[in-house]
Amino acid sequence: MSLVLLIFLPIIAAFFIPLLYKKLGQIHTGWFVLLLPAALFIYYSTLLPSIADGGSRISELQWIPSLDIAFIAYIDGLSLLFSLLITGIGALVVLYSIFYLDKHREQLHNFYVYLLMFMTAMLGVVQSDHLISLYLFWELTSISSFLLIGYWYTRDRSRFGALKSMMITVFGGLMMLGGFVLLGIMGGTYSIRELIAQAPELAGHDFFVWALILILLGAFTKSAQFPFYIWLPDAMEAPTPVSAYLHSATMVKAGLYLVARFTPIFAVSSTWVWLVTGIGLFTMVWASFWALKQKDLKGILAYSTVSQLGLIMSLLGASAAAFHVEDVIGTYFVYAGFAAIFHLINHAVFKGSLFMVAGIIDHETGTRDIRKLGGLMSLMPISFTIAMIGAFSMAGLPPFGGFLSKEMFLTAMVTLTDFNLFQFDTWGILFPVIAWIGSVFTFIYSFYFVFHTFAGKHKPEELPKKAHEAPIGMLLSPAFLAILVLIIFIIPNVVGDWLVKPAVAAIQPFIYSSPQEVPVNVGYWHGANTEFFMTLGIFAVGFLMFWTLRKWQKSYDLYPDGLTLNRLYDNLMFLSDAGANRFSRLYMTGFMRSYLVYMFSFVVIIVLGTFVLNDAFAIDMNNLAPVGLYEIVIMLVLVGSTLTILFSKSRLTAIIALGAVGYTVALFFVIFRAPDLALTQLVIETISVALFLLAFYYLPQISRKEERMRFRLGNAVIALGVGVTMTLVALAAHSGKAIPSISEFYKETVYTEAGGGNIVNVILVDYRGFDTLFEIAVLGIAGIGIITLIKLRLTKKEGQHENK
Amino acid sequence: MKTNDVMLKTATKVVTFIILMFAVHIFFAGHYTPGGGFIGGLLTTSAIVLLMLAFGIDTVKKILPINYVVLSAVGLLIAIATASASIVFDVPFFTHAYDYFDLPLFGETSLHSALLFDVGVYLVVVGVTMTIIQTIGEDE
Amino acid sequence: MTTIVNILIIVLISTGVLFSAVTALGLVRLPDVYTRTHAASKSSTLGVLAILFGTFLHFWLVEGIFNTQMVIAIVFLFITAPVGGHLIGRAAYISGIKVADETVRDDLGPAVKKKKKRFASKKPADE
Amino acid sequence: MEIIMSVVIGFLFMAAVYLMLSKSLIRIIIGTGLLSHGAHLLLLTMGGLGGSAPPVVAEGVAVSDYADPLPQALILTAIVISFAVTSFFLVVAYRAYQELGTDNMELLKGTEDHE
Amino acid sequence: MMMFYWIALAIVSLAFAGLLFRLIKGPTVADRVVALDAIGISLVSIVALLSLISETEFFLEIILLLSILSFIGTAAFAKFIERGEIFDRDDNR
Amino acid sequence: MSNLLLFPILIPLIVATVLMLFPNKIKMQRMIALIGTIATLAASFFLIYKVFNDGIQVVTLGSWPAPFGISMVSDLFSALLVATTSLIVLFVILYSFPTIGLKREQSFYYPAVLFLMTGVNGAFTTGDIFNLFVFVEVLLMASYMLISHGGQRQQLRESIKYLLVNIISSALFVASVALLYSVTGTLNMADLAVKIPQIEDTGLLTVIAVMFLVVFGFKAAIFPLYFWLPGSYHAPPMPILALFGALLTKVGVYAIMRTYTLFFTMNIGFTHELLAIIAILTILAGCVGALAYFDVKKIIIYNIIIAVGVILFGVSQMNEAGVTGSILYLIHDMMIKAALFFLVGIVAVIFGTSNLRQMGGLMKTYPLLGWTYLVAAFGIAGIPPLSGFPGKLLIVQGGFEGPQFWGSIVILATSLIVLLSAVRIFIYAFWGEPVETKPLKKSAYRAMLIPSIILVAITVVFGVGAELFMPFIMDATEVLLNPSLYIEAVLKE
Repeated sequence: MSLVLLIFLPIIAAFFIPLLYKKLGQIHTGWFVLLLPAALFIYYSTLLPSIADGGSRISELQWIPSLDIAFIAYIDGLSLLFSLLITGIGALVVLYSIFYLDKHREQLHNFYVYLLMFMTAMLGVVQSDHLISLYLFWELTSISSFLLIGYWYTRDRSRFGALKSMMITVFGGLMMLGGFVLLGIMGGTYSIRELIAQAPELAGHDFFVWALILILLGAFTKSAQFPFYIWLPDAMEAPTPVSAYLHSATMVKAGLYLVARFTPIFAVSSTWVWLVTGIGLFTMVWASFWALKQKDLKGILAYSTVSQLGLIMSLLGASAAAFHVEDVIGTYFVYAGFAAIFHLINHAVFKGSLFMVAGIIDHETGTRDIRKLGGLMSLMPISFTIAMIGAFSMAGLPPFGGFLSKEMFLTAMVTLTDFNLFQFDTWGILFPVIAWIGSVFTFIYSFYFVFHTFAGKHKPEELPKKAHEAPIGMLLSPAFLAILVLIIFIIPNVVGDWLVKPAVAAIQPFIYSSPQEVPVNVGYWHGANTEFFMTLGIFAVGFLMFWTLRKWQKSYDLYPDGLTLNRLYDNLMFLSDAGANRFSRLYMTGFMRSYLVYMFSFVVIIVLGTFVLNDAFAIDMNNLAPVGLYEIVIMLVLVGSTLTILFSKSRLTAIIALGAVGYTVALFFVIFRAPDLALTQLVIETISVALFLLAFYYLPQISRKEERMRFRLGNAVIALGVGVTMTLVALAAHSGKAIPSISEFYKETVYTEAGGGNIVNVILVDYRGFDTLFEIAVLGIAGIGIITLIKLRLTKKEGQHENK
Repeated sequence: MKTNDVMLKTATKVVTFIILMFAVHIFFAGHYTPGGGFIGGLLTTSAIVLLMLAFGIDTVKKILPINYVVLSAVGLLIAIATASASIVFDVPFFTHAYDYFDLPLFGETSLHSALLFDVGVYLVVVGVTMTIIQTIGEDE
Repeated sequence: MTTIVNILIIVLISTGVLFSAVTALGLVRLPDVYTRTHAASKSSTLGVLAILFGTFLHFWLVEGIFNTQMVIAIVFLFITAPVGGHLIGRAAYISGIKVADETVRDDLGPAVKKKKKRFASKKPADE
Repeated sequence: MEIIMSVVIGFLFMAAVYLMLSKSLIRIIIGTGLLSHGAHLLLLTMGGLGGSAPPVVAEGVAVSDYADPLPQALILTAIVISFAVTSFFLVVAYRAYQELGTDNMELLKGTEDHE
Repeated sequence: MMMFYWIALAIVSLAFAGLLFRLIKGPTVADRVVALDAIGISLVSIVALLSLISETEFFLEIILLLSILSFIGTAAFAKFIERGEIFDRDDNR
Repeated sequence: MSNLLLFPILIPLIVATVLMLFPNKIKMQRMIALIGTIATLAASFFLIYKVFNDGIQVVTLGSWPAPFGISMVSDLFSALLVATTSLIVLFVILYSFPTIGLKREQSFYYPAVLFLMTGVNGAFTTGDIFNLFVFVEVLLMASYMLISHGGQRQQLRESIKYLLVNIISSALFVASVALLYSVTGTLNMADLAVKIPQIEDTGLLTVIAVMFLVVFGFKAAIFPLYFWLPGSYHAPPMPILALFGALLTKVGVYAIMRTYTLFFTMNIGFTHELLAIIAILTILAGCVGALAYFDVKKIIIYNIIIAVGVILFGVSQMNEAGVTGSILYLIHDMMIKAALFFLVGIVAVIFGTSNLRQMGGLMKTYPLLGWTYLVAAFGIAGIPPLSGFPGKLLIVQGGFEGPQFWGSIVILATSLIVLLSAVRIFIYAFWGEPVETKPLKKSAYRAMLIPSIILVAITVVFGVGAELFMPFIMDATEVLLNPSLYIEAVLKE
């Protein structure tokens, strides 16, 4: 079975959803949808044994072979892990949504179509070996996320959040595309595997750092790293199943996946290590700090997600640093990669369950505002248990899965300083410190989430609904995940061998050639080392601060609103419409003269500039036709009549003077031996003058009093510029005659081959008769155009766009 | 106010005739001496304009009940048809044919398909310029 | 033969040029539009006819080209030039351009006034 | 002669641009007329002004003596086209004056939001 | 002989300039039209002299054309001055 | 069949002329116009087939040898554009039936559209620089007529500006042709390509090249010559706007692409860098406008300007990726712009306004319209696998490979703004609280929607099935990058 087709399976299935919804409306559509991720999950599970042995699967579907663009599905340890997460959690989320979303009130078909679209997108991202198809799926995740966040599109917040998330993630995606293209140019291929194979050569390329930064921008925006995380809290406007799925377990992990996938290519660069580790850690501490300001349950979870993503990101950075360490096996360094993946799994599991609980609370009490909640422990005991398991795992407490990965995280951060790499010996000390602070806050917000909701005093009067435990169906999925948290703690090495190690081997191929070589064995006790005391410190300080939370939580309000990144985004958006509008109005005045001023100035500047820069000036005094006195006189007449136009105040005078100019031009034609032109010019000039008179009978006299001196002076300067430019160019062009004209041919053949005597006329009707044909077409159009103008006068109402 | 231009009207009668003769002459002469369809057409127009000047637009319309749009369309079609004849013979578009004939009375004369094309040009020019002048003249 | 012809041409063209110069002088110097019309239509017509005739003779007798168009042009100008002058003069008068102060007689004035009055009184009936 | 003509052409372009920058619509249209005169003369000048005979086949004229016929044919085409355009422009201006009651370009701005 | 044509041309051109002065100066529209009429006619002379000088008969068409146009132009202007419109219409006026 | 390549020009010309004969018979007008357009489309497809199989088609009119007669040249680039044009005109005509209004239909509307098509197809096909001018005038004259068609106040006001700008550019066009003729003594493009390299002093030619850039730039609406466009395009009714938006600026773009690849290649370091800078500025200027206005028409109109910049940037790089990308993007943009204007036109009819702030909630009542619009919006932003993507990808690649690295980054970043502007319409018009709408007859709605959907579907096929078109596009690129093919085809005797 082709793996590529499997990727597309959900989106193909999505086409049938509206049909099912219509035909079998009495059954919740979710039940049909559920089959798909479940089946996929089972299928991908069957691949586990071979992948865990270090095998891989590949399948290819051509898209645009001419441009070397194809869909290549490549499954190795990393891809498979993500695929399992996507389909597994996807199945649970669909199950949850069946009870969460009412089949009568909601437009379920839309919801499931988006969800399936997203599933395809996500599978595509993690399985694509081809950069371009990776980008394709990447954008598809942004789009489906946009649609899902905007699912309740009549709400302002939903639309705002949808747009915000799309803007930021698509921006990252576009930058990432730039990076991909650069990689493609450098390596001559878009295949990730082939790029990894030639990673050492790439490092020397000029574009290398550019590609690195651009790709990281993609990863950071998607994974909500500082300073791009701001879209994630607003994305919580989506229905909760979506938040659980997209904004905690899968989509935001796409950025992590990307960093992990590209580690083999970019690990060479210290920039990569610094950026990924640094931004990751900073994000972790920053978001965990701000999580405590949140009042919305999902808001807290959103910030916690950001923080956890930062944690994993920093671990990935550290695992890239391993590239620079000799004999890495045997050092603690190997923990970084393992911890990253391990924590990623843990996070997906516990955060999924927490979101679902948050959704249950919302569903059953009608609010997510933590200030109104409290004391639900006795009313919703099962939910409480699930929430507690998830939160403790997040806080890093034993006996939950999170504890294990958290420990390894601290180990990795502490050991980073052991190596003399990239000045880690001087600045590196910051890493464990920041990590520690972040962990303390993580501890606090985990408790904050659980205990401020379930413990304390119950305030039924503030709740829109009477609180009670959720139906069993809705509890099914979170309970399953909570149990999984426990299981992971019990059998960490099984998880490690089957899931984590293959993935680690894919991230660090420069160390391991097969998953079995990953020398990590997860233990519960490492002895009383630095990490141990750090953990104890976290618990102690964290508990103390949580106890006093109500006292110092208010101090968050002191932080000025104007300095937040959210405000920055709002300002940017404001700038993009109102600001752009104001800016645009500065020059889009609607006044033709200003436009002409810009245009003519541009023409003068650019043509004269080119003229000067390319040294094009020339005057050739040879080959000139003789100057007769007579020509001078006519020229003076021409100039005189033109000046008359310029200074006349009467419109009739101006028209007559224009006629005079036309006639002198005709006289020039006579002098320069162009009888046909002279004839035509004369008649046309006469008719034009007549038309001027006809059309302008009703027009008022030219009044010039409103044209101020400055106005006129400005015009004169520009006009002079155009005149000078034309003169200079004409002089140079005349002097630059380099090649004899083709018109010799006409002179020689006109009588013998074209059977005519008047060369101009023969050119017009024969040699270049095609011109003439369309020239009379122009005349014809002008004719019908003028008739239409005069005869067809629609009122405003008739001009509306519809036939009555 | 209405004035009657006896002088103008009388002169016009003679002059229009002269102009039309001249127009026809210049049209036919075009291939060998200055002139051609354009100028011929424009001169014809001026003759008609002169008539309008002298006798008023409605009178002229009665004398020459021509739909000028149709006239220009016909002219355009003639021009296209002349040029397109070559498509039938599968030679490049616009290939003209001509030959010298010994006609009685005229002596050696060349018959040229370009002349037919020029007829098209002539008609279009007359049609369009008259369309323009008439529609504007008729309007308010 | 050629000499005689040339002399004839010179005489004709000289006359024409002279008249043209007079026309210009008249147009520049004369006081009002009516007198200027006078100069323009009479002398310039004569001037141009002479020049054209000279040119015609040159082409006919010296170069051997009998150009009918020249003949037609001469006839044409002969007919139209005075009509043009007349039209302008009349138009100027009717549109109300004042005659020069030196003018002693104005016969057309009362007639025009009368006609205008009639027109003005008739106008409302039309609408 | 070509040098002088170049100057004249520049002058025509200058006058045309000056007129087109003014506010009165009729001056603008006149400006476009001057502009096309300038362009046509430029075309003529660029063909060379040297020919001593019009490009009409005549006995006893050497081929090199004919003025360059090609620019003349091009100008003829251009003249007719600019005539068509100018007359259309005139009518548009005429109608615009009828509908909008002004020929002042400043009053013909139109708001950017469009009514 | 050529010399003579040139001199003649010079004088006519001078006259032409004089007419132009009137065209520019005005003061009334009618003055300008008179000047224009005269200019048209002196243009005819100029073209005639020019074709004598350049010894081709191909400009002779222009002479007739110019006379035609100058007549039509004059007539049109005259009507314009007189009535403010060029073509008479049977109805409403 | 040596004259085959003229059919897409002659058929609409003849049909338009015939339609001039009986303006009042609407049924006949519609039918003949439709048949004529379909015939043109068929001819242009056949032309592509012929060019693809037999190489560049050339006919030098009047059986004269090449530089002396006018050569019409159909390589794949021009044949593809001709076909796209014919396709768009077909859809515009279909879309016009329910929207344009009976009075307009009686006033030479269809002839004008067909004349416009004649001009555009001719401009794409001609191999002679002055003939290009003539065809440009044909299409301009038709566009003058269409922009003022109906004579409403705004139309008249904007027509004046439109006319003025184009008259200026036409005069400059003639002037530039004059200068070029003076230097090279020829007008035939292939001949120019032969003669220009023979001239040692490139300074003057560079100036002329820049002048041509300005001339075509007026038409293509490059920075800072685009000012006339937003106002003018806002005035006419939607089908005309779609026609303009899809075709007119593209003629300028085509002309720049043709001249700058075929013969103005003597000083690439200067001219093409200038072109790249201008292209980027054009994109930025377009972006400001696209964001600045809450008017559905305006937003799409400014997107035209952005697209022009993107295409020209690709050409300025003069490498295979860049030029291929430009061709792809050009064709994509023509179709997607027409489609977007159609869709936006329906929205405007439903709400009775084009002001975005007075819209909302259309998703509930017109879901199909909403989805179609969204697909088109993503298409314009270059989201894969829709039609804008392959072109944009290649242009970006071309930029990275070429001298203007930063340009590609700008193009990528501005894609976001394009997306924002297009999605903004979706969010405001289709999402949000429903507002009151104008009653719209179901049949009329369907008559408007169906052509729009089909056109959007075609763009989707163009993107997803890009491989189907790639052989043609590659061939087109090859001719552009390798002018000797073009020259040999034209001057083969």
